[in-house]
Amino acid sequence: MNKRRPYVRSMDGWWKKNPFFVEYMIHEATALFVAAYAGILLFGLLRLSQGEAAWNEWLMALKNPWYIGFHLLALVAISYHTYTWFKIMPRTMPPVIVGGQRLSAWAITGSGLAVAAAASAALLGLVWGMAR
Amino acid sequence: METYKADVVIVGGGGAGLRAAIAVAETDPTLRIALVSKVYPMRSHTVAAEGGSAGVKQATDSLEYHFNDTVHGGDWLCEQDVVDYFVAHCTEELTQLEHWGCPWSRTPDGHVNVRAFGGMKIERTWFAADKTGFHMLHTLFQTSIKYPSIKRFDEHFCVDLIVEEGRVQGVVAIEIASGELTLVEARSVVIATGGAGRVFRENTNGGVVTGDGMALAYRHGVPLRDMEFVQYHPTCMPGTGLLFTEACRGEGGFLVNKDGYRYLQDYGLGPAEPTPRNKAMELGPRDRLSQAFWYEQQKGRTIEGLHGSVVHLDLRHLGEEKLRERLPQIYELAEQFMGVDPARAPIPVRPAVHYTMGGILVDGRCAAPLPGLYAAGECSSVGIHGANRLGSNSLSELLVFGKVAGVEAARFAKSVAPGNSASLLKQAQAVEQRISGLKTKTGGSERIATLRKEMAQTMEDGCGIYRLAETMQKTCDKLDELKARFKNVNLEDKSSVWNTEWLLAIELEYQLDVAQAMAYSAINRRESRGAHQRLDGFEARDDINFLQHSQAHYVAGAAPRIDYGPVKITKSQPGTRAYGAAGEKAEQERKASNV
Amino acid sequence: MKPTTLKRSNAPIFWALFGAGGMLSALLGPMLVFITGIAVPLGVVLPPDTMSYPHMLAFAKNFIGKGFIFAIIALFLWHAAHRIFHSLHDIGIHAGTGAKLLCYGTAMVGTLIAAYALLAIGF
Amino acid sequence: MSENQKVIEIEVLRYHPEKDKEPHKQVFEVPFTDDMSVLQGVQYIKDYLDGSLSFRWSCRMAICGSCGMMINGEPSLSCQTFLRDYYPARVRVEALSHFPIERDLVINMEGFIEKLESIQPYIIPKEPRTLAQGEYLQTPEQLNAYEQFSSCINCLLCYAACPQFGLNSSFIGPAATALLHRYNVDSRDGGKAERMELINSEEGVFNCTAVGYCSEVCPKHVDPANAVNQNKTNAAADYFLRFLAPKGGAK
Ligand SMILES: Cc1cc2nc3c(=O)[nH]c(=O)nc-3n(C[C@H](O)[C@H](O)[C@H](O)COP(=O)(O)OP(=O)(O)OC[C@H]3O[C@@H](n4cnc5c(N)ncnc54)[C@H](O)[C@@H]3O)c2cc1C
Ligand code: SF4
Ligand code: F3S
Ligand code: FES
Repeated sequence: MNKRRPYVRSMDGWWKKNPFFVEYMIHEATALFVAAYAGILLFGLLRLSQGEAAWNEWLMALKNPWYIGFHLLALVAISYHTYTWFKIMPRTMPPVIVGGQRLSAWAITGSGLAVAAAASAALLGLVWGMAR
Repeated sequence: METYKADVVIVGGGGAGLRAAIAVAETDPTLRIALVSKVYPMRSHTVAAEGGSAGVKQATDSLEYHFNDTVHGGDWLCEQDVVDYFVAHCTEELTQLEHWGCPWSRTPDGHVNVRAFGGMKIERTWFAADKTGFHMLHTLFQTSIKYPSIKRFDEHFCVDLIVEEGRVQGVVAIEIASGELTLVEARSVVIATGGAGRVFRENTNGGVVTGDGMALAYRHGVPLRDMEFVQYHPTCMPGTGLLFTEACRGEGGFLVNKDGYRYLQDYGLGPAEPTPRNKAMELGPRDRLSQAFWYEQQKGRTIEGLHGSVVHLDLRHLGEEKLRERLPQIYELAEQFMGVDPARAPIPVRPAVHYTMGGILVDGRCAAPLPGLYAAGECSSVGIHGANRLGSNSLSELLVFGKVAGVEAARFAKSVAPGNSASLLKQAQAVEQRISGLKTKTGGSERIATLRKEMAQTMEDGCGIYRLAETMQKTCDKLDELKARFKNVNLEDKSSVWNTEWLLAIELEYQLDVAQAMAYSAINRRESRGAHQRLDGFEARDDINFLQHSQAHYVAGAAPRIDYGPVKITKSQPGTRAYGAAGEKAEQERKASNV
Repeated sequence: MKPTTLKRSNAPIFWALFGAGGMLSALLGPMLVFITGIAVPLGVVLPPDTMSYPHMLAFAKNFIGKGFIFAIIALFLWHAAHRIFHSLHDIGIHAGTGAKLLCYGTAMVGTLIAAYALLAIGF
Repeated sequence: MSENQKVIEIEVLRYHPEKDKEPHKQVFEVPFTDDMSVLQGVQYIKDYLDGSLSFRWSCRMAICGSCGMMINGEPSLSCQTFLRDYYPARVRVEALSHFPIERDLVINMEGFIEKLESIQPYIIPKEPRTLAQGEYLQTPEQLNAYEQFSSCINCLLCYAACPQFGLNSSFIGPAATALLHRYNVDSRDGGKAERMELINSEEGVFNCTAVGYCSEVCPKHVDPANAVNQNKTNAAADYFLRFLAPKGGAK
């Protein structure tokens, strides 16, 4: 008679059990902000298609302190998303060889963040230029 | 009891066992192969080998050189015809492993690179960084998956051979996960269970290296040959015994005593030069280096550490970059286990038991005197290592003779009829009774751990680097006592699933048998040769009386019987074993007298 | 020794959208939020009429502008849908097909609405 | 034993299938020195305190891969984790997460072995070669491309770290993917197309949500997360391009 009885442990609450997983869940949760922000933009786009009055109503609504508060939070969350996105980047791409040496993870993350900063600056500049 | 019908069963999933299994599968794909191993094959101790595997590679090298290094290194106790076969097949086997995917380190133009090793005249050691054994084992294991005829019995612990009609016809093994026994019927059996280093206290070996297969064959009347020759490796971690590979010295590391002096030059290995010279100083053979340590210790020129005396392995002058590239594992070991950064501080080292030169007596085709039984790898004594093995010859041995054992076992299996299943099963059931009895019996009072520790200590005391009749006698007596006390052993664990205490008890019984063979062979060899060095009036080599292989025969309930067998000498007559400048001079003279 | 019943996964479609949205939101997300949600409503940094109706209408009529708006909204939605779907699975809500429909369905509907609105705005 | 011998508490998660319904904790007091590993601590328990404790180990030097355990909740090799780093606090030891417990600290790893067997972990030669032709040429750069992925010791710490494997044990997982990738990028190998089937499948790489903890805990710097995630790109390319180049991986 075979006496084996392997015990399978439950996965309940696994993400609370290790700081690494807590961090993972937090960066996954940034998606909620991305979704909500996309929803707001989508609504704005709809209002834009409905004419000037509708658009201006939407613009006014954005001044509501609740909206401002939300956007501040979203700014933090999505910035964190940016940081974690590039932090994982070295794990997701083929090794980059520069001058016979493998580029370090830190260098890849750093370049990613630098590109994001440059793109953001360009965007701001563009909007500023167009608005003037 | 479950029965599995195989044609060839291989006990041991290390380098030798896997190579044998593949050889059987390639010889005849219709043969059913059972590969029984007490650990998953990639856990086998071959995984720990660091430095490399020897095979003539460079144009300046020759088979004759490799032959001479091996025979001289073994202090002429080698079977020279077998050494001939060995050196002629190393390179082909290493190339085969390359074809199977082994990540050998390369030269810039893409060829396999070779490095220097102790006692080798020319660089001929193939290496995969300092994880050679690891890569060889994983390559063999993963390649073995390609062959559907190999049926693995992973984590199955072999407890006996089944011998009937004068030939071996199968094995009995415990499935560790359930504690159930299985009979594996077979027409031939290959034993490849590795060495027995763990009968000693401080050693470089893994927990699984307990001499099981040696004891199994021995109990069935197969002699264990040359068991007194146990190699001490000169550069090990104090306390744990973990190894710092010889490649550290091959790459140019120094051994220095407490005054920072390269003491090897005082022991006939000089002159001391800043860069490594083959077969000199730090690249002398292991027995000589370990002996030099002992003398330094006597002279009070070693350094006192937490775990006994040490000398320093100094790698600082090689620089961090080279160390990280060539010796990455060593770097991490030193950093993590000892808190030493080898690029900035010397590593404290001392000798520890490393390798068993002797083993199951087999001929040059790996056949034991018991028909149907073959052996390969460290558990066997095929005759290439003599009284002292050269570093990097063992890994090559696994390949060359693993293959021979597989081919021969396949041939034998096809030449005989299958056995009578009913009577084999009956024998297996008797084995089950005996083995389970060890677990279920009550009333004992001895702890396994205690017996094991006493055994390991007495082996170190009596069969160390230098030996005396008196201490060896004490060791023999102690082993007799331990065997008696073993009868009174008590297991706390009577259960079936993963009962490792039970397995430890069975292993201890194996170890005691093997230890006895070692100690009795040692006390009977009244000379000094290779790794067997005496200080009690037998300091010299004695070719008249002892140019012979010792053979230990099992005697139930008593001390082993020791007798001797001839040594096959073909082209190399026993000469002086000299290294360093003296070695070069001796070689010149040999050459001169030959022409 | 290969298993014989391997079924090709359709994940690459969702994964590619997730990745594209993730990259876009990592590169531009924070600045967009800052512009549309903070700078413009509060009237700081940027001119007050940055997002005035004429400005935005012109932008949304322009081909490049249309493409930009569509990419941002749709890819952000797909990125978020994919992550949220996986996180539901992660915390043990095995809603299976239901959750899948809800997450990716929302992204799909959002994408269609965005396309519709951009078409309605005209060229 | 000297007077000022330090003693550390080791809490072990015990489970005996023949006696226990479920695992329970047991605390042992173990005298220790600064150079003792957690493995040595557990061995001390077995030798002197409770002979029935079961665990796997062999090499003691972080190369055989048998001694993986959860140590204070982190997947670790017990032979290269040191008691001194926890003292004077108690150290918690448990069988590797996400695997069924056979007994005490021993997990069931048969599932992993099946995965290893399924990836065709051997050279499928691009250009077959006879022994007489000698070795394949492979430059150090070509060696470098796969060497890291060939250093996996099958310790399974990465599986114990990967929640996606915990949630779905049919996921091929980090180490097996790393080994698969090792052969795909070996200059001698031509079997990539065959192996991609597994990568592309429902058991394949898309179960991974790039948690990345697998690489964090890997004691051999294999970076299995890299192998998994690189292959998402490969699989996606295979998925979208199969119609363009039907001879590719898709069959
Ligand atoms: C630290 C270290 C470094 C070394 N470095 C080098 C080097 O650089 N070069 C070199 O040439 N040599 C080296 N050696 C020596 C060489 O590695 C070994 O001699 C060789 O690996 C032994 O291989 P094997 O196949 O005979 O046995 P192992 O690899 O030890 O395998 C034994 C197998 O037998 C199985 N087994 C044992 N008992 C049983 C049982 N009762 N039931 C079922 N299965 C059983 C085990 O599970 C295992 O699979 C080194 C040795 C050590 C310890
Ligand atoms: S990838 Fe790393 S952690 Fe995973 S099994 Fe291999 S060595 Fe262990
Ligand atoms: S932890 Fe698991 S989810 Fe992916 S990156 Fe590693 S396999
Ligand atoms: S005992 Fe081998 S890895 Fe720890």
